[in-house]
Amino acid sequence: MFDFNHSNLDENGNPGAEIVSRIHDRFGNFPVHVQKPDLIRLNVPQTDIIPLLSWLRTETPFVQLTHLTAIDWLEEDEFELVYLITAPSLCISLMVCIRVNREKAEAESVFNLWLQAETYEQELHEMFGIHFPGSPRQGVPFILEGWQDMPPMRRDFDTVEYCNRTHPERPGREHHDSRIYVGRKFGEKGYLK
Amino acid sequence: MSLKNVIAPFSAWARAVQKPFTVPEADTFRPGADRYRGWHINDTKQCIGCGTCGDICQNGAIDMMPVDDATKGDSGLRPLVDYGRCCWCALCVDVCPSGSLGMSNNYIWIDRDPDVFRYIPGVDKKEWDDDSKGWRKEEGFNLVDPDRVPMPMMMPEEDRVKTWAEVVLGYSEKEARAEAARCVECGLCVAACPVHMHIPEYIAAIRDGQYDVAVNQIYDNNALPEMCGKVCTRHCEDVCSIGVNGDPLAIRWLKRFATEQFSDLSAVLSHDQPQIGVGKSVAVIGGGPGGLTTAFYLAIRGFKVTVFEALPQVGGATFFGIPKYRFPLPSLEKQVKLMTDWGVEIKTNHKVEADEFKQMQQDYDAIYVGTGLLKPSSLRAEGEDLPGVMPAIEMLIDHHLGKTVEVGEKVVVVGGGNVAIDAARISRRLGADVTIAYRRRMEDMPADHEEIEDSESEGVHLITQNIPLRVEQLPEGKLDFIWGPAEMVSEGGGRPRPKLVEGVENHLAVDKVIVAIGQKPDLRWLPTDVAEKITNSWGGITCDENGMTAAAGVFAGGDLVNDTADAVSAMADGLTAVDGIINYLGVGSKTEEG
Amino acid sequence: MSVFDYNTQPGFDLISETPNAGTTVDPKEVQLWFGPQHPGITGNMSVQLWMEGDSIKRGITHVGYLHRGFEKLMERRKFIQSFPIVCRMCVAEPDTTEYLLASSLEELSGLDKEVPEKAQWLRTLIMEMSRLQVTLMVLGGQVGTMGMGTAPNWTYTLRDFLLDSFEELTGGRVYHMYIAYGGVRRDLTKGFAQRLEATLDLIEERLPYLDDLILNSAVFQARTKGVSVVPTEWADEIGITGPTLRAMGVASDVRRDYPYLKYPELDFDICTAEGSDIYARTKVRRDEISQSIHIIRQILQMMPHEGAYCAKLPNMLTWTIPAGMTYTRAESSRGEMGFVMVTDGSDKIRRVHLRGPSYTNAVTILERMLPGMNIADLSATMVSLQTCPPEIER
Amino acid sequence: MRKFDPDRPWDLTTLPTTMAPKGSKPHAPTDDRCFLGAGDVPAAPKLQEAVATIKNWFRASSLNVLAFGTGCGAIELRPLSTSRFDMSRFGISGAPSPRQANVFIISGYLSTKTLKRVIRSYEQMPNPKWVVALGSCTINGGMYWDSYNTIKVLDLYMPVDVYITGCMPRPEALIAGFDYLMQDIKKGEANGWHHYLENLEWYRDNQKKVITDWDLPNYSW
Repeated sequence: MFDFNHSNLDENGNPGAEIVSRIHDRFGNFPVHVQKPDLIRLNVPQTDIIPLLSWLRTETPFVQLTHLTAIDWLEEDEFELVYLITAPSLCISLMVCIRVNREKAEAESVFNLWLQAETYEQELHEMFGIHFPGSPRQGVPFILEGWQDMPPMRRDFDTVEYCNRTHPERPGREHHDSRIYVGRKFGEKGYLK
Repeated sequence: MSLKNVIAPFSAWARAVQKPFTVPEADTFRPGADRYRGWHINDTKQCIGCGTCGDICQNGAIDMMPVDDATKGDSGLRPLVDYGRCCWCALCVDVCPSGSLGMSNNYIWIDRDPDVFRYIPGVDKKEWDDDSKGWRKEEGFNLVDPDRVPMPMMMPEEDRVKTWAEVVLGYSEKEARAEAARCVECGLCVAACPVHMHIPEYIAAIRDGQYDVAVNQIYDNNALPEMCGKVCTRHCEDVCSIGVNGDPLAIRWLKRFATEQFSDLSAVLSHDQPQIGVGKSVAVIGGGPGGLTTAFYLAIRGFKVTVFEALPQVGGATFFGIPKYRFPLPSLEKQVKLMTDWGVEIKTNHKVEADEFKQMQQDYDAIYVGTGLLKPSSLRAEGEDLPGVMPAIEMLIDHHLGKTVEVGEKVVVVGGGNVAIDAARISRRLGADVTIAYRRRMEDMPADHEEIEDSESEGVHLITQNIPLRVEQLPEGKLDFIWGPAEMVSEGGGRPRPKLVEGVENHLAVDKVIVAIGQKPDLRWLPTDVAEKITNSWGGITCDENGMTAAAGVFAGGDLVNDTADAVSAMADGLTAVDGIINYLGVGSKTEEG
Repeated sequence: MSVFDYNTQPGFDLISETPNAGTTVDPKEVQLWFGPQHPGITGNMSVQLWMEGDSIKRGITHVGYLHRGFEKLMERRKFIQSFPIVCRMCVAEPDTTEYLLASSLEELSGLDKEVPEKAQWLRTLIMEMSRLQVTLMVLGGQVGTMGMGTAPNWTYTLRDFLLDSFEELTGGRVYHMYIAYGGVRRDLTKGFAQRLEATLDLIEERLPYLDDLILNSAVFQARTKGVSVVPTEWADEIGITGPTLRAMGVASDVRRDYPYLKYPELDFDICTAEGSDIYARTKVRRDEISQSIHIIRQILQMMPHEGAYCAKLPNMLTWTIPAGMTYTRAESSRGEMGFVMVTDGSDKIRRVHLRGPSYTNAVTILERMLPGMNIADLSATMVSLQTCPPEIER
Repeated sequence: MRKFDPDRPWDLTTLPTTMAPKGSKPHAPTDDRCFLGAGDVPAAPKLQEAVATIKNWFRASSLNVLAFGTGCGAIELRPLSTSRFDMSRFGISGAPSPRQANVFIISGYLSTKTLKRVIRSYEQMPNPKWVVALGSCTINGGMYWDSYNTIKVLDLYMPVDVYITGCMPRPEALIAGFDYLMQDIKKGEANGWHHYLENLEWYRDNQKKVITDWDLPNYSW
């Protein structure tokens, strides 16, 4: 475990710069964005994620997995997995992001590094359809029961359409949008289109 | 485990003899807190039916229901709240632009029928309607932005009178988008606009930076938007829902911004109208805003349209009536160019006389008359014929045709309309010391209030409640403008009228008296038989709902027909005539009506 | 016991919920559902147990009974429309999620620099009041699960007096919807400080009795000391925060470690205890009540009386926020709560994810503590871990 | 019970006429004795009426609320049952098991996963039994109207006797709601349970539409 002593701090007293340079030395120059002094975002190739997280977990103070979640970038046909790794002793978090293909959504499990990843990975499998081979609870229903549609947190899942199809609402309502109503009442017309 | 710990819990017995916490049964239904978010109440008189409450409601709990006739400034809709959806977040109350919506601190409503929990607050009477307590809108927390983005103006103010350049500089892109973002898209403005422009849509397009979309929306029913963007009387802003408790949206300036983005309009505009008018011809007499509107939208549909204009330049009152520091000539020419590009034929310096009109009735399938008001009203005071007393309209026309206008050193302008202000500001730029004399109070002035402020900032003096008594000749060509003060009296409940205070005479020595107290129609050029048929008691023209006069095939519009006497109303008449002519000629089909 | 001994449930296939081939089912084993309909369960969740006598052999938790899909719903609502919905993520403690939503979006939009001073104080006040009311509730719930009725009656009533203050300030008893973008929605009412002070005095006056009923009680001590010990090695491996971690003797608190709002200007202790059992966790909560009262009194003293309580907001119906991603955190009564917030330049949230302490507490920790536990202790353990199902499944 | 309107999709008139004809047993093994005042003991109508009145009065005076916090509203049940509002003095108390309960409080939204458990618990409760629905969510979906996992209209799936609106209803509103329910019970008008048995098939159809992995018995005795 290397030592984050005070000589390693940058001039603002923030150990962030030191951490980033260590990671860069070891894993190459990832894009880094310092969101705020205690939150650094790293965009990492998918292949580097396990070596990086293992190294963080075993040799640095970044020992806690605060959460693991996914973002669906439907337009880019990718999922972004966000691992928030925290160093409780330094009070700094790393937001490690990887992109995985949306069609073949699969990522390596970090269950062997952090135990509670099993639940996160179970949820991601259920809600996004991302598969984590080797994670113990893949495919075990977590939140949903008897779900037959596509994973609901995917962007292309239309919850309103699903709702209207499955859960009827109480009838008897009509809505008049003031904009359309006024236009109709006063004979608004168009002459170009 | 010590004995102490065994005994410890028994200390609670000390409470057995004290007053219990339990609420006495009689007080069970205590009132909610002073700002409790309970059932909705709505002051339906104050409510303008803008539907912003429904827009912000993330639960879809609010439906707008018609309860009253739609009028300008009130859609006639009132919110219906579905308590099968509401979450009592009170965002509807906090966003309400008119401040009519509130919440009572009543919180008990029980029923076995789930369908009763829908009601229109204020309309469906409830026992909590008059509750004084509960959640109300507060000044310190505003979900809409009440403050307009200030319009950059020529600075310093003293420089304005030294030049004919535009005083209003126009929004930058950032300012325009920020201003457009204030819109809540209620659509009340559409009702107030005489041509019913698609205001929320083009503002949304400006907000999103899609200026080509905005311009297409604007041109959809406004053929002279750049003029409107600069000088419109903007009835829309009077009814803007944001304006109820803040500055109304700068709808006019946004339109100006959008149209100014493109120097070549035909590159961004497109239309897909069926060419129903091929082979039909229409004459438009008078190239004012109404006539140009008729000509433009008929030409789009394939009609052969010719515009006859007596002056060397089309534009009518927007050309000669509006000073160039408000509406520069290139702006007008740009719009006229689009019209000629799209097929409108324009004949300037062509004054139509009675014989030609008779011939036109033979040659053209339809005629549109929009010659406006050109005969000035007289001062109706002794001395009105003196040489230094001149009508404002003649002065404006002369000025814009490039003739030299002598105003001297000191001028009084009589009147309170936009013409009076324009005459005053032009005189100011010609170097005169200008005073405006108006019969009523400042708030009664029909002129645009921004205009009044601008004229004051340019050093124009304003004397209100001023009744001209007579004008007398003084030596050295000067005039003595004699006026008496007026007091405002309310008679019969109408708006207060000025009443002369007898026995007081004030004198004002001036070089010129410019009279701007209105114009009258001048239809002497019409053939007498036609004129008799179509003119009405005040000398104007009466039209049916299609814009057609009593003479078949003769349509009319603009100041001759309506009494609002502004450009945008004339354009609305022009649009009416477009539909009227298409119907009259029987070329429109049912399908395209929708 | 290491948490990596996943085979705490030997010979059992979780997916098919059947024994693996080659293992035999103990004929004495009984399968038992604890919840969702059960007076001892915390909220609406369930634990599936395999019992032998009254001792638990193994078990798994089931959640999802309260799943409403907040993260999905917020993706299709404008920013201001997400504001009323977010407090429902955790029913008992709505203010933390409200603050997280406001602060994360303020950070991404740059509005955070304009939040007035007074709004910061009011936010701190309501956050601390919220922590206090939940802690009171959990303290009562803790003894309630052991069949002791007096203390819950008191703590719930004391909490109710606090709810009166919430109602006066925010207009709602449970869902406050108070911390809005740019500040808070309303100013303090006249005399609010005195009334809140009186409630605090009442709570303080009652605390010694509560101590006698709870921590000093021989019955309570016998039921809790050494029961449901969370091993200290789990802290990093699972990412434990909040009172569960502080009951291990670790002085960790988001309010101190990642200072936010006005907490750096306030004087407070981070309460810790030794033992990591139910008793220690209860003791931490008991001490936090005193600390919260202390903090609220300081806030009432130090808060400016004049000034705006909300920044000038743009039109909230068309508000757009530049693309960005951040994580904000706050200390709830259960531990670290955080929002991953992603925006994409539109007028809606692109993705939001709530990180709640119950997620690890009620699933990962609880499942690993079940083997060998007496069923009578299960309720008490769940309350002491402060499991909050609506926050797990959102 | 509420009146039925032919415009509603769930109107009784749209049901097959073979369903629950008068006097016959519904499909589920129901117990005739649970029907209020009908077919009990052969007695004079006036006596039957008097017995029913007495029974209803007793029933209204001892409401036992099932301990099942189905949604947010459950958080106001603890203040209601503890010393400040003390529901016991109004004749209301909690019941840990469905077998001992006769009032089911649906405290807000129901996810489909909970709905299944709710149906099971409801059917396990002995007759007569009543359902109190809290908040907007039970009426028309509330703020979760567009959520894929919550139902919107509770009375499609189970009968509701009293709606208490508010989000969430305060303890005082709950007391008022219980009072309303008691009055209805005394008048013999709170017959949702009766309706449920009579129209079990229709309710089952609706339930099966949202509960995709249906594995409940015909009736959860």
